[in-house]
Amino acid sequence: MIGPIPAAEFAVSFPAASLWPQLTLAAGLLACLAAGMARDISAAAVRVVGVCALIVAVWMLMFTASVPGAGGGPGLGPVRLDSLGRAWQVLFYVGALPLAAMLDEDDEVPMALVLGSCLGMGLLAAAGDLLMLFIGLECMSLPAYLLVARLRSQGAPPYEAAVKYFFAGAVASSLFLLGLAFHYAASGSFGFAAAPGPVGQAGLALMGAAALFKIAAVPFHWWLPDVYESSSPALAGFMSTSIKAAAVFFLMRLAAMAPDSGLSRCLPWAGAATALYGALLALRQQGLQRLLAYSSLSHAGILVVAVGAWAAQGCDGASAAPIFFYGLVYLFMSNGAFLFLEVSGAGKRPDLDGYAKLCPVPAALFAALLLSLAGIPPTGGFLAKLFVFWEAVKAGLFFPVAGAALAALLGLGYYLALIRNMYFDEPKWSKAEPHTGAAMVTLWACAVAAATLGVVPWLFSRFLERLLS
Amino acid sequence: MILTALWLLPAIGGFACLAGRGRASRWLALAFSVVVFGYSVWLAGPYETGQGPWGLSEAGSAWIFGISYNLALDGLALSLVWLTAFLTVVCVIASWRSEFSRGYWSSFLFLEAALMGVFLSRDLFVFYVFWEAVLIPMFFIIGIWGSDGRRHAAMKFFLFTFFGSLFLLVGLLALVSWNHATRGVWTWDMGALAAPGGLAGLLVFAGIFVGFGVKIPLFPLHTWLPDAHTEAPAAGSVMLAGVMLKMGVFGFVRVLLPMFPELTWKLLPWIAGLACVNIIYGSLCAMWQSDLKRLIAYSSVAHLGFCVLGIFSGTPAGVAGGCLQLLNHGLTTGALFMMVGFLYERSHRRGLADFGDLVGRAPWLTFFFGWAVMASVGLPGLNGFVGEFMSLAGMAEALPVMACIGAVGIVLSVAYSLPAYQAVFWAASAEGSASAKVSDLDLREKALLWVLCLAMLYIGLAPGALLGLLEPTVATLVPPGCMP
Amino acid sequence: MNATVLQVGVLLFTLGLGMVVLRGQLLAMLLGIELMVGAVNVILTYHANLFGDPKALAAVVLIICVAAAEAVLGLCLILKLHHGGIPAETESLAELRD
Amino acid sequence: MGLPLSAILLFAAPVAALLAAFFLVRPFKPGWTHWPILASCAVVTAASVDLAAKVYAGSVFDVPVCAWMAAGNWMVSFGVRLDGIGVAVLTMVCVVGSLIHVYAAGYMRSDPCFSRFFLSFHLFFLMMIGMLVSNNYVQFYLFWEGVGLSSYLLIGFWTHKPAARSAALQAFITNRVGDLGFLIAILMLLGFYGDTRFGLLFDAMGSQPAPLLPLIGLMLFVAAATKSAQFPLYFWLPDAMEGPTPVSALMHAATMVTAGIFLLARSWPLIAAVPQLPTLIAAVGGGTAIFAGLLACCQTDLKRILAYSTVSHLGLMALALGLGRVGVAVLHLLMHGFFKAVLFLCAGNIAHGIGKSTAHVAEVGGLRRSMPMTMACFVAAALSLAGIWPTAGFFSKDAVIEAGLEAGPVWAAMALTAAALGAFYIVRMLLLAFYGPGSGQKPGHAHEAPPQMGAPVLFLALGALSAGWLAPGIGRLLACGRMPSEEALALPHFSWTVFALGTAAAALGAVAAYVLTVGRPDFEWTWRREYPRAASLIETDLGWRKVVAAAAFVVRRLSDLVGDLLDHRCWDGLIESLPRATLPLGGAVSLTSGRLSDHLWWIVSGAALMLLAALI
Repeated sequence: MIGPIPAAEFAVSFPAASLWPQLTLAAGLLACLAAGMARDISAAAVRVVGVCALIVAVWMLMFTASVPGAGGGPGLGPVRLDSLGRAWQVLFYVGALPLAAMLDEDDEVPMALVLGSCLGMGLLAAAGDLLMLFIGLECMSLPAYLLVARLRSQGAPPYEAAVKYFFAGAVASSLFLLGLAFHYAASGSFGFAAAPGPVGQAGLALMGAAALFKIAAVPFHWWLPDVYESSSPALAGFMSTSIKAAAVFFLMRLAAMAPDSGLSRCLPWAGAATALYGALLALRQQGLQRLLAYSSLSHAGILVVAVGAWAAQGCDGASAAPIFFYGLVYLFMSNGAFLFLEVSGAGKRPDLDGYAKLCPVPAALFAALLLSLAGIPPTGGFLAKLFVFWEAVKAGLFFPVAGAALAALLGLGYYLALIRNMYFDEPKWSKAEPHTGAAMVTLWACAVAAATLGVVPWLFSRFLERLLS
Repeated sequence: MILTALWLLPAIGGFACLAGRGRASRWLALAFSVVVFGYSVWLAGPYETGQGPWGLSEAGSAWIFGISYNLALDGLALSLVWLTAFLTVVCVIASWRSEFSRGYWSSFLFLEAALMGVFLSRDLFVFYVFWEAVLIPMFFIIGIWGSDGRRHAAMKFFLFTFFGSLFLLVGLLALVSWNHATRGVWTWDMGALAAPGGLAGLLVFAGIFVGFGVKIPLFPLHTWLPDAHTEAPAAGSVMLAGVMLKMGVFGFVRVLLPMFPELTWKLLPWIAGLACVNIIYGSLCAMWQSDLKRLIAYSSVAHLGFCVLGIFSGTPAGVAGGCLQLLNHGLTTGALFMMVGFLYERSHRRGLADFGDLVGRAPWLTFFFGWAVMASVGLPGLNGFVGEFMSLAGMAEALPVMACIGAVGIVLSVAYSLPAYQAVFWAASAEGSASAKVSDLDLREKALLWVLCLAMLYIGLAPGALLGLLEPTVATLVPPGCMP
Repeated sequence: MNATVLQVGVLLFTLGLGMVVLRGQLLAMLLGIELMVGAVNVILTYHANLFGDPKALAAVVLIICVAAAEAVLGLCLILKLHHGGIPAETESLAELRD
Repeated sequence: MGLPLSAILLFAAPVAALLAAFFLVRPFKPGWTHWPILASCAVVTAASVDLAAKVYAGSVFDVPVCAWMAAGNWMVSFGVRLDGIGVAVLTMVCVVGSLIHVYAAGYMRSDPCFSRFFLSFHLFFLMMIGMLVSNNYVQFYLFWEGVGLSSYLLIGFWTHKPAARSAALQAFITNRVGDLGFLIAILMLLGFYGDTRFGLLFDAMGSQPAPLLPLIGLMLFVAAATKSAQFPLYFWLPDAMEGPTPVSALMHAATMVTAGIFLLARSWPLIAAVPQLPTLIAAVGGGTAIFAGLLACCQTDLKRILAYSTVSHLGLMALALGLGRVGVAVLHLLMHGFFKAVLFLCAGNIAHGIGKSTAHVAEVGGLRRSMPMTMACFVAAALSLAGIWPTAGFFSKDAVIEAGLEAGPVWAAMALTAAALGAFYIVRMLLLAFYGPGSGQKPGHAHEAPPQMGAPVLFLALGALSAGWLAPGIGRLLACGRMPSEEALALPHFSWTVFALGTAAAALGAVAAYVLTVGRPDFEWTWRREYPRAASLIETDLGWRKVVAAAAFVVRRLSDLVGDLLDHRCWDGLIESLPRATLPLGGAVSLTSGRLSDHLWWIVSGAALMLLAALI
């Protein structure tokens, strides 16, 4: 890997230098819309534009050191670029890559929506104050509602999930606004400083509720299964990785405002409850996408516990690494799993019966992903869970950790069941459709990354340090 | 690098087998397993020249949280490495005839790689990763190529063992964090960790004990064993009983005993009692079984009770006997399961009532099965007796009462194995029985069984070589005169 | 004085929330959301004058703009439902469940 | 001093013969399997005689051969010990064994599994020899169990016979119970002294006795009682008659069953050190002698009569040993070996003659004309068993009676009643087999045994007659080893009172037998119908077999209880039900009802919850 390009030589010194990734995405978005003007544009061209935009954004992130004075410096206004933001942005954009690579709609709108959503996440990451945070959040969510309406899996009732998602999102954002108002009423500014007095606390709590809604913690989780079940698998993969990572980042920003506030204290409990709820429900599901939805709910719970542990330890930079590592590993696992559903076209659990005999390679990749999701040691999933539990144990959150560990054990129940169906049963039908090149390549990438992250972690540790430094 | 090669080679072999077609991967598997066996035997050379308690050690790169990839080899580890390599070769040859897909052969090589990792690792984290990695290949071996009840057995095996190793993980985490709290240094190295005293120490001890106990299996945690053994294919049962049950006891010897010396001495009556229960309970359950494989599975529960009895006795004879019994049980039960596999291969049945007067039809099978039964019953002159006698002699020095209760096991072992032997080989065959389909052993099977049976006789009459190998391990665990 | 404004704002907000939660028709719920955003703007504008800080007013404008976007999106979904022949009722949108 | 060549040959010859027979002869010429084995028998007998001469000349050997098991400072080794008792019994075993090997070559010629029989037969021979010359308890235990294994293989030789299979299993399991006692004794000895070599152990025990010595002594007696078929655990021996006759003759009459007495003789210093133990042994021995003698009188099968007679004579040996006269016990062991082997081989000839494996009393009768030579040998052995003057049996039985007289009137009465019962059942058997009319079976049918089977019987019969004159020599031979003290090994001198008493008892028994078989010929077949209760009592060995059957039933019920109910249903069921229980749990917990408005309620309640958490 070539060393970082010295910021001075590359980044033009005008203040927006740090916003290059977001700008690239915006340019990509505009290029997409412009391409739409021309009458007969091919899906491949749109795809190339989208993927290039994302890759260039990631490349820029990796190689522009964080600009000095990133902490809400003068003239930068609402923009603040710390290493945490830059690291998580990598997650957002890499999470969108599979969906961008898989889109083959005839018009350019879905690609534009995806880029718009990524732009929103970029803004969220670069937000210097609560207002910018809100704008990023909305800019991310609105395209998502439309994407859910547009990219539907076969047999899903039209628009039902999109309507549910829209109204829930709208109520949640209005809750956030109310919290913002209270925060402003108490502190007089939109900055990330904690607002004094009960009104400020209430404001923070409401904003926290909005964040927990976006992650789908237990009381606010009901929309997630319906949306993931009715959206196309690639979109579900995008939402379960990028949007969930953005929501986690959003929660981290809020928790960092007041590390020992009521919100941070209830986070571990909400997380453990979500993990257990997700695991228990997933055991019962017959539909594969709904099962993976509840499994992503369970993983979201563990992420919330991780944020809770981070907050309990005073939100210092070093202990943010496990959350990031979990997000990174989960990104590969979840995207890979949903991609397999896209590739295999399996809907219910019986569709998987004997799949290994029909197409051994995707089955093997899916098995590796499932083992990683379940957290079996040689895979990355185990290492991620271990670090998160480690931090939680250090922070003294014993019962939430026990709940999350129990959820991991229950998780075995449904992950192994899928492997069992694939490998131990006889195939009911003999058709094995051909697999498109792009899908298989991404599936291979996700599976190999998820499996090897556990075995060769020191390869990634240099990458982690550089990012989190 | 020489120790890493020990587990890396089979892993590469596993991937290679995946690449080859059905027949080619069978030959690849044989080649790799023989090479690994040769390599492990060659290792004895450098092992002799090594000094200090560890014959061979290899320090790898350190990583975060004090985890460092250290490997080491002492007497017990070397003997278990030999057993693993030898049994893998035996399994590949034993399942040569039946048409298995390439996944079968690669699973065995992956299993061997993971087992080598467990026996070699000096770092608790690396030990735990390999400890869990063993589950995956065995899960597929039982699940895909097992007999009719395989789906349930594979799931039960995985969930049960994973549940046990969650306890182990929590115990290890607590141990390492306690060490960091008191001594300020992050380390997962087995040698460097010290055990907490008082209640915390007891809780950590209990967690690790349960984690290893599931694998042995100790009494309350054993119900996964009969299903897994019955449904696994013949070679799978050989590896399961031959080596995987030893991981638990190896864990005791490598992790628990060095770290909790005074606690093991205080809890000795309880653990010895549990081992005796293991022996008697396993034998009584074996008496009731009507399926040959379940019977041998429960007999493994009884035999490993002797190992635990020996190892926790805290006397040189007991510990050496316990370690030796690990190897003996591997050979004896491996041979028994292989022969039941041959029977199942020919008749697809393994009930006691399904066969009859095989003396006439398969005299060689009767001869070898009788030999293996006598070894498992602990007939002096064969390997079973040496391990059991030394374990009981060791325990007699520590707790004579427990030794006497344990010794009852030798009567019970006859009570369940000989009637079964007679029902299958001597008794008259009922009309619906499958003994008509049973043909005698062919040259390949006879050669395998001759090697195993002569090994049993050799260890039975001249265990000196192996006991010499185990000497350093025993010396570290039981420094002369340490037993209060 | 600012306590009463907060109370008025919260009252308006809960009214909006009630409309969204209780009413069955989607259009009414959309109106409820607009009401809630309106309540927030009331609070913000008052406190902007209280602290004499123009940034809050800019925030209000921004919030109105975002709310408009939401409204457009909501109407678009409702129209799509109408074209699809599905009544814009919450009862009709209940196929997806465990 | 080094190991004599003949001691090495003792082991080398049988092992070489077994390997040669198994790998070389059996695959090509199964019929010739016995030739290498007979050669090894000859070599071994010669070696044992040579060793006897050496020991008689006064050189006792106790030589460690090699280390067996070693860990830290704990060690167990192989070794050879040749002293008076060992060599004497070794010689008897070799002589009787070799002759029975020759007999077996003829008897088993027609059997399809001829080679398997001879391999197992010679394996027993090797194990017996190994046991007699081992110099420590662990090695003794190794060969002790080897003998048990070969008896299992040989009793169950005819695997198609269900009775043989169950007898073999019963024999092995009962012997294993005895071995449990032996193992516990060894563990205690090893635990306390760290070494079990006889020489060193008994010296060390002299200085500081082990705390658990009574337990060790008792456990040794349990082991001996099982192997030598004393009262509580004797029932396996009569059933062991299911095996071929050479097996019954060699193992269950002459050699194997005496292993228990040999063990007690070998560990006499330990037994004597335990206060009440010798009297217990004597009591059990005497009781068994009378009990078995009584049962032998009522048996209907020829070989079972002899089996119970063996149990009775083992009781006599135990009685003598219990009374402190180890020499007398060993002498009787040697003599009994000869005449009991002859009796069994004659019974074998009779059964072989009428073409069956064993003969029921009803099927034989009036054979004196068709089998004169067998009758002659039978009469010689019968006289020896009854203890009539010139025969070998007289000297050893008189010695036992004399030991009884010395010890006290009760013991003397026991010995004399046993002698009388002995005379009764042997004369009854003689008359029924050779003189009785035989129920409806033509006398001419039975033919004399072929010479290969006849010759060994003849030699053994000569031995049974003349061995008595060797008694003084044997006495001196026994005294050569340093082990039991001098006076324990001394043999009594000839005394007229003992002669009179013994011969009177024998005469009484013989007359009673004559009256009941010839005087009232129908009594044999009618008394069972007249006294049905007594008949059923005799049938179940005075009810003891019911007790044993009950014990076996209890163990099987226990295994059912533990295996089926406790393990399979309760514990396994509980663990299997846990994962199944989580499925409905998921349903109960599910919050999503599908309708949007319910969901929105959840958002409101969630927000309220958050506010609550923040404000309190």
